[in-house]
Amino acid sequence: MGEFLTGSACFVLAMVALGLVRILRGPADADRIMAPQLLGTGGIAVLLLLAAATGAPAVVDVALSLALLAAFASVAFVLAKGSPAPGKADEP
Amino acid sequence: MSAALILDACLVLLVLAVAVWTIAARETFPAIAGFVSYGLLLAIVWVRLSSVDVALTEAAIGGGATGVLLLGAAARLTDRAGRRPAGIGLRIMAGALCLAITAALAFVILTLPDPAPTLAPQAVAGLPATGVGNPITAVLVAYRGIDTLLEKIVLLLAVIGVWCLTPDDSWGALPAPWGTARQDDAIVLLARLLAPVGVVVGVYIVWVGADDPGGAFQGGTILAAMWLLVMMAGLIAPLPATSRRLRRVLVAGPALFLAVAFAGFAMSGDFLSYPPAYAKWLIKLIEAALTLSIAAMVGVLVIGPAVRKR
Amino acid sequence: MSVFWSRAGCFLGLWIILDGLDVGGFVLGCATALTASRVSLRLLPGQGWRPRPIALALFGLRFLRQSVIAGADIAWRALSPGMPLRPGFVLYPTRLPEGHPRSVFRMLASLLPGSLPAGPEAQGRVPVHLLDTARPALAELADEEARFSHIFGVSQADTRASHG
Amino acid sequence: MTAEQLYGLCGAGLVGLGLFGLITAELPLRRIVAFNLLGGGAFVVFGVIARRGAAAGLGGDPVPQALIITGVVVGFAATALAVTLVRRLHEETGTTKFDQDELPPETVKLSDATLSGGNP
Amino acid sequence: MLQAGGSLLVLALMLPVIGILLIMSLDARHTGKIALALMPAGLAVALAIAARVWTTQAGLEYFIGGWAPPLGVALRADGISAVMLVTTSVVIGAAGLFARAEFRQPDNQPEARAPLMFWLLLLGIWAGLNAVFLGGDLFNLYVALEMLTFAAVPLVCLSGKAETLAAALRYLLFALLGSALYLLGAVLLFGAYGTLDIALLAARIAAQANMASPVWPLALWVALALMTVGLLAKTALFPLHLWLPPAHSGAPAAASAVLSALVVKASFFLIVRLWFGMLPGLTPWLGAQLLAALGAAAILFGSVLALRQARLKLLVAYSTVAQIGYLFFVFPLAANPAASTASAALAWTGGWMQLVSHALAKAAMFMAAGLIAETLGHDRIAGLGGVARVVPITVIAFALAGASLMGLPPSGGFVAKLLLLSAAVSQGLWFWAVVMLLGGLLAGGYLFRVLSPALGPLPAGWTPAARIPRDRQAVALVLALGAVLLGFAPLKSYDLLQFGRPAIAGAVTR
Amino acid sequence: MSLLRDLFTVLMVSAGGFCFLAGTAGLLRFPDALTRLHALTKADNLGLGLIVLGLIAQAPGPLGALKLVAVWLLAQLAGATATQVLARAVRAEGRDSP
Repeated sequence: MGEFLTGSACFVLAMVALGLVRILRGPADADRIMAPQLLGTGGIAVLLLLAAATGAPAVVDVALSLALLAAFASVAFVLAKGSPAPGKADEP
Repeated sequence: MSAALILDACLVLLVLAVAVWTIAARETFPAIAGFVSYGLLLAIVWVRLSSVDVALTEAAIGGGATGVLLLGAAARLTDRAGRRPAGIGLRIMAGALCLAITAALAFVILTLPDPAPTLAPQAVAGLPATGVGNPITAVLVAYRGIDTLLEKIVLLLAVIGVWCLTPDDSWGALPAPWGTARQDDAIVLLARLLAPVGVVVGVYIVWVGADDPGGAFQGGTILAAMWLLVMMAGLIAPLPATSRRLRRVLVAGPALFLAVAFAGFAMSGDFLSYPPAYAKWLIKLIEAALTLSIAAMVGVLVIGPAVRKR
Repeated sequence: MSVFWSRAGCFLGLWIILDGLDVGGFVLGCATALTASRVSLRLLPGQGWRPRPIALALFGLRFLRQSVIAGADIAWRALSPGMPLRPGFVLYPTRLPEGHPRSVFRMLASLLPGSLPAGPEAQGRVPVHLLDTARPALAELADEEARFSHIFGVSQADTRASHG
Repeated sequence: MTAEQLYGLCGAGLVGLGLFGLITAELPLRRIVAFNLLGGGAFVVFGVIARRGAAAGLGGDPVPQALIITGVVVGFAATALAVTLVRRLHEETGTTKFDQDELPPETVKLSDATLSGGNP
Repeated sequence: MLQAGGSLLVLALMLPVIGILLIMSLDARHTGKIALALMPAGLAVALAIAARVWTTQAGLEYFIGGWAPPLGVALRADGISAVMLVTTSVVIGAAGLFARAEFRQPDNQPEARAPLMFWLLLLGIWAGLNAVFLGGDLFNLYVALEMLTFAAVPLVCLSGKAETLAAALRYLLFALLGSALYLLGAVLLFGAYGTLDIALLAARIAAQANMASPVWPLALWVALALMTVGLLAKTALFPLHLWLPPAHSGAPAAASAVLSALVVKASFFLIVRLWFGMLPGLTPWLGAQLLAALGAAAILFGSVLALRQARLKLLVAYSTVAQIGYLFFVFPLAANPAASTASAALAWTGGWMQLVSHALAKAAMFMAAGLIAETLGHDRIAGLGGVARVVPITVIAFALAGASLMGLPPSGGFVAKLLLLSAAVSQGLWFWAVVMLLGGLLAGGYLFRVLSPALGPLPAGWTPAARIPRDRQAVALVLALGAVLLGFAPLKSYDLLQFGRPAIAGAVTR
Repeated sequence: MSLLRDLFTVLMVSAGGFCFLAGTAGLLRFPDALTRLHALTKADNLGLGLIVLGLIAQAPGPLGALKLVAVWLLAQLAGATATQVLARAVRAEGRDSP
């Protein structure tokens, strides 16, 4: 079972890697900021798989922390983008 | 070749690729997006290196604090690199130098002594005297507590340094790190829902740190992240540098740590030693106070100083 | 006050999920749960929320189903060779009161198949990005909204903010 | 090749990349990021050393692991200070670039700096 | 386990920390008072440590928390630590007295930024310095170095002017590069030897070197190279000096004094710890020559640039670049395997004398330069005419400090350079001797550029931009006199520098 | 019983992995930022959910299983917020207009 779970973690990681290539290339900054978002979800999956594969329950706590903070990069980005010209990000 | 090794190889390649992207990207923002991803990947690397405590730290710092800090700066600083990149001669020379250093490092790492020297047995042997079960916590608070104490002073000095960058006419003003734009209600909702959950998780991470991976810094950073989130949502205002309450919270952890350290002289004969009977509870008390201070420090470092009045 | 205690109970539950049942930890867990509940109450006062437990559980299940459909929908579009996409926007006129109900609903809507609230609303109309404009998205959203307002006990006609 | 060696090489590579960025980047913010890469590399190397020291039922030597945590904290504080400095510089001057060339302005030619002094 | 004198070491380390915590938690009105009250206490502790080292003729050592290395962290004080501790508390105390009026919290007004920050950062620097001089553990020293950086960088831009911000940023980037390289080296040493304790490392390295078939310990040399380069960046040795002049000239005078006199020396101190303390008898000859060559280049380059400066503070800062160069002659001269013990000891003493006398002289000089700039409202050398008539004490302080820098007898600088020179001559290393003499001449040149107009007539119709109180001038004068009087110190007292040398490990290893 | 449990895990984790594959395919193929955002959040969150479901069978006890669910819920919350927030950012950059 451990081997299968590790293999799955590897697969998810590879998928994340491919997605990362696409996102980081842009074109817009908003595309790029999806990278931490992608890694958030993918990273949580990888960590949970690893936790189960290696029987290390503490690793779930790492995944928990990542999940808790997963939206931070996006939020920080949007707020920072919005602040030099107030309301800019809010106009439709 | 086992699945684990393939995973490691993938991870290493991915980390290096993201690092190359971060250095090579022409524009600043993509580089920083790459860097935040790099931080998240490192958290997985730490798990693979059996350092779950470090992984937690990296997740909290890389996923929360550093990301907010750098993304905020990158989105605001509109500077672009000049048309003329660093001279090609400099780049070649720097490249050769860095290549040489990498090669030397690689060689050293591959030829490190086998079996590796380790302090693990000694660290484990000392655990009963500290009353904690997580050897890393024992290292941080007992064996090498002085490092942790001085590190808190470093953090405090960083806070002072950041405050020092307040323009004189704004001293005492509220920092407004995220402008005054109308708040996005998705962010507000996230803050309202997540912050209390984050409080529970943060305290939990500190609490388990005594015996399992976790600890004051990891938990404190999560609490700081929640504080930041609530401020980002505009639900509470940041505290000014002149706030006495804030300063006392900043100082509380290091001060208690120092007081216990000096009390060690009287109680068990040595600075920063714990009487075995109370060691466990003293350490937990210190961790609790440090958590609050760390949360405040990390928060203040990310918020930054008040900006110039216009 | 009952809001406070019910939330504290939830947070204590979360603590137990995280830490397990251990005596020393339980005491701290209680203290933490009370703190978290206070934080929560300060950030999100309890008025205007009368969720019905059983309906809520059913809604949760429905939500699960929807997110499975949403994921499968994306998977199908992404993997099918023709890539059937007709992306576009619609303006969805929401009848929910401004404030939390609307925010929560938008959050749930963002997990529905093929739709994604994008951008702030103007005069109560939420721009929603659709993967497939051929779908009856407006009707689906209205349906979800009706269920939502039923379960959380918010009246759709009420235009006054449920809290400030 | 063992996993430790793999990660060791990764750390060495990160150090090289970070150093390169720190030397050649034009914008201070990029240098700060490069410094973080460099620090990350150094910590990975340290982590490998910790992993190699696995003994006494632990997955790694706890002493370096604890020191890495301290190091990460210090690195974060450095990043925060540097970013704040860059932002303040930008606020004051509208740019974050600072003169990379060595001589501060207002030097006099050696021939003018006669030993009789620069009395007007 | 009772460890004699240990509490003194802890106290030296923690006094400034206590100050920081107190200032942060109390009302701002007490800021200056708390800091100034701690300074005599710190001096007393430093003197007590020196006395202890003197009477025991060996190092003090303290295992924190009773945890012996390699698991725990040791604090150690040998002769050079004691000297550095005393020098530090003298200079910090002087800076505190000098800055007392400038950084006073305004009465009956809301708290002001600069005074609060200045005292906190000054105490931070003090804590960092003491931690560097007492640290026996490479990682603990890393934290100490960072304390120093984090306190020094904001001091540079305390005024908040744009050019000082740029200078501070440049300084910070150099310092961070330095710390990262240092840390990397420490990491490799831990990987190879399983400890971060300098004394234990020394023992393990020596044991490895004594083995019948010594493996070329590449890890050791890579680590040493990385750490040395990192520390050189923090010491601002040519060609890594670019950050220093703008940083040191932009800071407030009291801060410049501390930065130039002490902070750059801390990393030099660590290089010495590594090369002499960690590698007793194994100092790489080629490396030592290389360091000295860089030192020589620094002397020449720094002096020539000092000669070209149009502003007084920059001139003084470039003079620091040059004077740092002398320190690095210690490496080939004190670690020369061919040299006699006496000659090596001469060089060792000379190096530390240079450090201490430069610390006092440069602190005096920066204070004097600051006072001159305050009086005139600018610090252009071309506009110094007649300033000696306005602030005579200050100009005398500047001149006395300059005499020590040039190496005029009977100053401390003279003794330092004489010792180094005679060591170089006795070891047949003529080249370094020539550079030292040349450096003295160039120093004479740039100081003359300042003093000649300063002693000239005042321009007609001149009014001072500010009145300078006597006591601030006196502080600079006392420091400058100290630098000169060091030349009169009884020879016997130099022995203090030798306690614990060269095998710092030898004195304290059990 | 153990075999059945393992089979369930294999099935669910494989399905989760497939969702990640689909999400990445969407990221690579979809034409603009907003459609990619759909792919990113919905497919990956479902993938994570399925993996969590599969791992619940392997969890050491009921509390461990609930913890996994908690992780998934938090990830959902983060995903839902990030999608909306990013969708606005995309539109603010003016590349897609309604």
